[in-house]
Amino acid sequence: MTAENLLCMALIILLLPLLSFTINIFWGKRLGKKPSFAIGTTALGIDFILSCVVFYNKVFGSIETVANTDGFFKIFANDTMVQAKFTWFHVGNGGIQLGLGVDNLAAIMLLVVTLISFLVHIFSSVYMHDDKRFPRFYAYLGIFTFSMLNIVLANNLLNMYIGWELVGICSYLLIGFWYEKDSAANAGKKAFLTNRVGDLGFLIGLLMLYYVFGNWMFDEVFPAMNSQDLLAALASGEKTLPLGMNYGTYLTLAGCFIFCGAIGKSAQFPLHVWLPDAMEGPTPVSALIHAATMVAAGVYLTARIYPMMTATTMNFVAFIGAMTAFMAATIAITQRDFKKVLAYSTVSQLGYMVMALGVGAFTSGFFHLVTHAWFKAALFLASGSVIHAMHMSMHHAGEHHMDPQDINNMGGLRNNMKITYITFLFVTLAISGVPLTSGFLSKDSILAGTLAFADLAGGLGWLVPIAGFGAAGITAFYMFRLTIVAFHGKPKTEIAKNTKENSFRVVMPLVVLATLSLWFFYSFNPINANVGWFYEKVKMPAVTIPAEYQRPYMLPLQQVEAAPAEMQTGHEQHHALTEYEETMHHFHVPAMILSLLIAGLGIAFAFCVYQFRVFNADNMEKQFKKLHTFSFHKWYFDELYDATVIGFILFLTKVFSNFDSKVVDGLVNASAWITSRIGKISGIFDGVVIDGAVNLVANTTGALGGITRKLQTGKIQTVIIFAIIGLITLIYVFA
Amino acid sequence: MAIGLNEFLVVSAILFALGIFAIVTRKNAIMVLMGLELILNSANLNFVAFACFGGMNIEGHIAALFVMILAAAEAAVALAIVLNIYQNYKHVNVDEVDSLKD
Amino acid sequence: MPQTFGFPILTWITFLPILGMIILALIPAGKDELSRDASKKYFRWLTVGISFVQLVLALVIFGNFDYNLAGINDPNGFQFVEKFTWIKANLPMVGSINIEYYLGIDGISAPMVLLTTIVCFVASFTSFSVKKSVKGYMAMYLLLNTAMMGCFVALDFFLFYVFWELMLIPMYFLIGIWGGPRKEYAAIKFFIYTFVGSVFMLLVMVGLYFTYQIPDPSNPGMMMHTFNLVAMLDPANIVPGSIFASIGSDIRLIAFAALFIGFAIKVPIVPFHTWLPDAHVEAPTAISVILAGVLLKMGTYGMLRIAFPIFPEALGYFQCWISTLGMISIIYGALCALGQHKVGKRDLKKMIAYSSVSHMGYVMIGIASMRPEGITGGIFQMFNHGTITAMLFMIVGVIYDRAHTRGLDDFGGLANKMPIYTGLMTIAFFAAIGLPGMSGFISETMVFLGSFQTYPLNTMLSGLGIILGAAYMLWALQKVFFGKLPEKWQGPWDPTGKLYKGDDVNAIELTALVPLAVVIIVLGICPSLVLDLMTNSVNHFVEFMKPFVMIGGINC
Amino acid sequence: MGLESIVFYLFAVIVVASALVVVLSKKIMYAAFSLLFTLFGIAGMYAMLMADFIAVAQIMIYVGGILVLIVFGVMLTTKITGVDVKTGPTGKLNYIAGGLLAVMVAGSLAWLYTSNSWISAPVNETNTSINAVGNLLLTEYLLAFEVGSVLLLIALIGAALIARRK
Repeated sequence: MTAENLLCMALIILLLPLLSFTINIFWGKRLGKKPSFAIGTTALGIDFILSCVVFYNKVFGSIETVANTDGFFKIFANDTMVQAKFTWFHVGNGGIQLGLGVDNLAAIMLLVVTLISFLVHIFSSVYMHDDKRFPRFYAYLGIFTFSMLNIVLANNLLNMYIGWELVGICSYLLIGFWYEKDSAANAGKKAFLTNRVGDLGFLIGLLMLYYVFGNWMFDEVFPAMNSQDLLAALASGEKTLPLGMNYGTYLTLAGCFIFCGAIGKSAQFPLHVWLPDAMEGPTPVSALIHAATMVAAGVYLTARIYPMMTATTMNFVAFIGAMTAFMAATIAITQRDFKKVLAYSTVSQLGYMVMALGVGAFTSGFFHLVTHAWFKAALFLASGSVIHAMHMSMHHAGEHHMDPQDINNMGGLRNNMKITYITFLFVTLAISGVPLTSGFLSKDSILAGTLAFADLAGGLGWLVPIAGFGAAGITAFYMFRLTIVAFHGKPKTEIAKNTKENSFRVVMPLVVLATLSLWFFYSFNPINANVGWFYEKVKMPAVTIPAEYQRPYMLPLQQVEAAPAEMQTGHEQHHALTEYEETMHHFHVPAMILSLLIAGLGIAFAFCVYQFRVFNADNMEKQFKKLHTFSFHKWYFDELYDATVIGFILFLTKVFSNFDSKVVDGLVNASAWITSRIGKISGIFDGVVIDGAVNLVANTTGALGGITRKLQTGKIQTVIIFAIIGLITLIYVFA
Repeated sequence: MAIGLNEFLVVSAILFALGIFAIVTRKNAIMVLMGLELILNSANLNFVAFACFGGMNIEGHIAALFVMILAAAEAAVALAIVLNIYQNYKHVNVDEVDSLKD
Repeated sequence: MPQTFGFPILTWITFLPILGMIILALIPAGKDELSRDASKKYFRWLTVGISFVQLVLALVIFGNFDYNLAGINDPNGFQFVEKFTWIKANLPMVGSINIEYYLGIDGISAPMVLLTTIVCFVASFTSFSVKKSVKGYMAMYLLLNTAMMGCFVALDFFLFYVFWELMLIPMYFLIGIWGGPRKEYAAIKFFIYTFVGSVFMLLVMVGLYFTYQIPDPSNPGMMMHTFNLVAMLDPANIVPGSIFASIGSDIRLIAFAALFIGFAIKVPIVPFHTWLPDAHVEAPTAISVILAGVLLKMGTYGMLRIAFPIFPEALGYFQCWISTLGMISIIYGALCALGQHKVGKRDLKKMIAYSSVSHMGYVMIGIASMRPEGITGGIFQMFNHGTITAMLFMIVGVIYDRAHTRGLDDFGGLANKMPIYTGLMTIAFFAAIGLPGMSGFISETMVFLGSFQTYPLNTMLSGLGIILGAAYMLWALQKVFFGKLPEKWQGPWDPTGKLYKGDDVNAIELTALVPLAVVIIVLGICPSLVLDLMTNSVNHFVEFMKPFVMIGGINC
Repeated sequence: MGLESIVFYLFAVIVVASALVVVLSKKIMYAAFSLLFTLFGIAGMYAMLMADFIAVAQIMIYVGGILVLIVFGVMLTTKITGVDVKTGPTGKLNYIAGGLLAVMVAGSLAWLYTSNSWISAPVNETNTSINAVGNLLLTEYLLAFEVGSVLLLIALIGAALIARRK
């Protein structure tokens, strides 16, 4: 396939959902539910098929590297990325470029996004069937998919930023889709604003890069970071960096700032608070946006800026990820809302991915992104299926006050909803990291990566694997808690008892997604992913910053020995083994055994507590009262932020508004008042003193005027006579 | 004595004075108007005289022409006003039209 | 040779509204109910027609604009030039007065001309909601139109000043007669504030007049003083020993500061901004639209055209402060807008007025950076703020006309009652918070790009403005559209069905709103339509200012 | 005294005499008709001053236009039955005062005119001024010319409006 064809396809993939959005937003209401469903789903179906083609050709096929650098779109192609660029607009002597690029990462993400979006389109036709804004929902799904694909297909950071903001707004609209509910509208706002904080960091990172490189293209900025010209200019002081920073600090800061975007979007600590609230949105939305795709965009971004991450940036990323993974897992244990548990589990898993990228296990992190997308989407869709069934059952019973999402109202669902139960169970196994699932493969290699990192970095670095393994155990525990409480045992309410399995359009996506969580899609060896295609095709990109700013153990070992000729042939280029990779191999088996053990423990404990009641859950709750409340209240983050950040801002707005209306405006009014007072005083002075004098004169004149008055007859001729006399006088005076 | 600028100017001065005389002595509005025409003509005469002798050149002619235009406009409006006054007061004696007096 | 056009297009585009005003004055207002209604209709459509012809003329200018010419300090770089001697008199005491009728545009003014015509055109539809004394209103509206356009095309300081002052008169009456409950207060406040600024400007203008001289074209070999703004940019024209002659002297700094304050009041920059919320709240909708859409831009335009290039070294001296003031405006305006959350009467219009302060702050940090990105972004932000805020004010006008209240607490759940309206408002709000795909995104990003290179700390702090901006915009959106519809708006807006037939926006309002929405989105996708107009001029401007000011960035 | 002087004095006498009749005549019709002579006389003077176009314009506009208007005015405002076709009584005192004033004006103006030494340029004898006038009117004074024509139009409309019977 030629590069041009591939890019054309990518462009079509990008634009089809936009088309669906346009049709549905303008004509959806007139078309009705079925056509708008058909349009949206067809667009995504075609998208998915094209994505398959692109994926196959890019990842397994070969792309003719025909480059066309003449036209409006300038096409570049090499082994890693096929891309097109064009100048969006000119400014100064340069221009701002946009573009489209497909590499292996993007090709895999394309598949993930289009397939999940397609399945969610199908699923929603049942779930949203009774909603009066059905076409609007499909329109939003369309624009979201478009925006997400924008991020995926970006070959520069600006495109990513654009997509970033757009998915943010889509998320806002979809979370607040049922805006009649105040909680939904508030959750949407909270999500958007929290994301904006991260976006600001992203923006500042972009500005910092532009400052030095004047560009945002991956293939132009990253290589430039190590260019001799730049380094020489910086060393000689010919170029200076803002605030007198040195280059390493500057790169670290830029990386951290860009990563802030990921912190916001991927709900990392400390900006994770929006994601659980985002569950106010319709469940298909949660599956699509808040589990599989949009929240993973942060990880994707981190993967994209990998070449510019300094050692410090990576440590920062690793610790943030570890912290998030652990914290969210502990919160998930005690949540009662079906979707909230899943939400915190998402946060925790995202933390995993970020952590993986941070410790240097690039491929594992991205691998986990993909596997997690499948099983988390499946979990959410399954929860949607359960909630929908509960809703229907409530609808039949005429019950309206119960919370259909509270797991304490469920129980025993496995008898009524067999397919849902089986798929749910299977993906729960996957997320817990049980062998023969994709989750096992990815999680295992991440944990190996953290161990390797801790071994090489030492010291505090050991916190990372501890958090990772801890989170793994806890994940297994709460996922099985959820399964057992919701599906096993006896129905806790009448409603749960009367639930029914949903129709084909609901369960089909579940089955598809659950199937994708099997191991053999990624590697035929169920315990080692390293031999599968994924690890062969997705390689850690070459880090392009000067070596002194990188982790020493991440540098290629045989860098010195490698012959230049060899360096340029094919894949070998990036395959110079590093100390880190070797250590990771070392730790592969121990990590696997340890993770299996911990996951097994977690599962067993869950069964003990909730299935066989060996321990009484309520008693335990009482025993660990403080810990329980702490976890139940989500570590009091919301309260903390309300009290500090939000409280402070509201306080500031109050101060400023009062300052504005009282002080600034007060000064203006006071000066006006003073002026008018002065006017009045001078008026009085005028009245008494000056007028007095004037009146004196006036009275005198008045007397004289009485005489002259007779001359004033009101006739034109008299006027003229006087004028003439005046004229004559003037003549004699001046001539 | 050849005819020079001064002769024309004297004629113009006399015309001007006569115009003034008409304006200040006559009561009939139309007579006042005629006096006004005399004054304008005297001014025109000056313009043309200066054009010929004073180096005002052709611009003097243009000025005279514009004065004529104004005179025409003024005559039309003034006569209309006269007619209007006539309709209101049933006479055209200007010294009885004294609404300007306050 | 100055670039002229076969037809005095700038004169036409400027004075066409005056012609309209004369025609309007000739149409009788009507005696009985029926003829009054008929003539009101004539007045309105006449105004629309005049504004439309202006728009067409602006498009002709747009179509014939030569992108290669720069302008700024090069008299031959201006386009559509018209230049005549207007007043040339020898006065005792003062000496000779030479004022030229000098019109022309370059890349800095061309977007403003386009903006003025667009905003005036749509605002003429919004003016339909004025019921009181339509004839007088429309006459004032047209006069205002001329004055604004004149400001953007004048290249003679005196002429500029005349238009600048001329604009005050109709504005005063438009707010003072057709305004809200506190209209007199607002009108006088507006007038005095702006007038104080004008006085500063007048003093500097006179000083500048005596500082510059150019050869007198009618008297070869003689020199004459001049108000020509282009000539003032050439140091060769300075009269040695005159008041502003020595570059870098204190008096020049003071003059710059005075001129700057004069313009800053118009922008408005904190702390000269308090006329704005009052004027906006009290002004009728269409006038708010014009005020925010065009008038505020005259301040920043004046800086770019007059204050900065004439006193470049003074700009270099104050540059950091100007950027800081811009930053303060952004945050201060945003906080005050958000303050409508807690303090005051929670007036939607007031919130948008404060958001204007914040958004004009972006323009300030952009142009204070003196980077091509920053200045281009600043000018583009002027354009975008014009269209976006115009749309926001119209949107407030729509509900105010129906509900006769603008209190944020009085609404809720309008999304179901007025879906089209909600859609339009969503576009405007998202554009205001800088969503990609809308024009505001590009200008904000470019402002930041430029500003970061020169003043990174200010820029980072200004970034808080985009968070706060999103906060107040979304908060207002939620208050008005989401949640439940209050009891009192359950029924139709107008039970008699005479004024408003349906619940949603009517055709006239759509005609006003949709073009703006289209402009916002089209420029968001294809910004080069407007950016290309100014690229050359801005580059030239930066080149011109380079020796005097701080230009950040290491690859400039 | 050449022919030129004779012609000039002839015109001067005509102008002054008829103007006197205009201002002194009791009957308004007489006044109107003697104004005709004044205007003709002035036209003659224009011709002497080499302003042929102005002379013709004088005759056409004044005689053909303004004078006819005045005559119409006279006829419309006085009853045709003719009791009051007079200029109305004027007091002797008025005459004396007005006369004094007129003499003073004439005297002082004449003194002013003659006592100043005017810049004099050589008389350029051209056959006709029409070309020059026409050129100037349509180039340099085009705007004024157009404004003049608009003014006439407005005056016409305004006059019709004012004179219209209520």
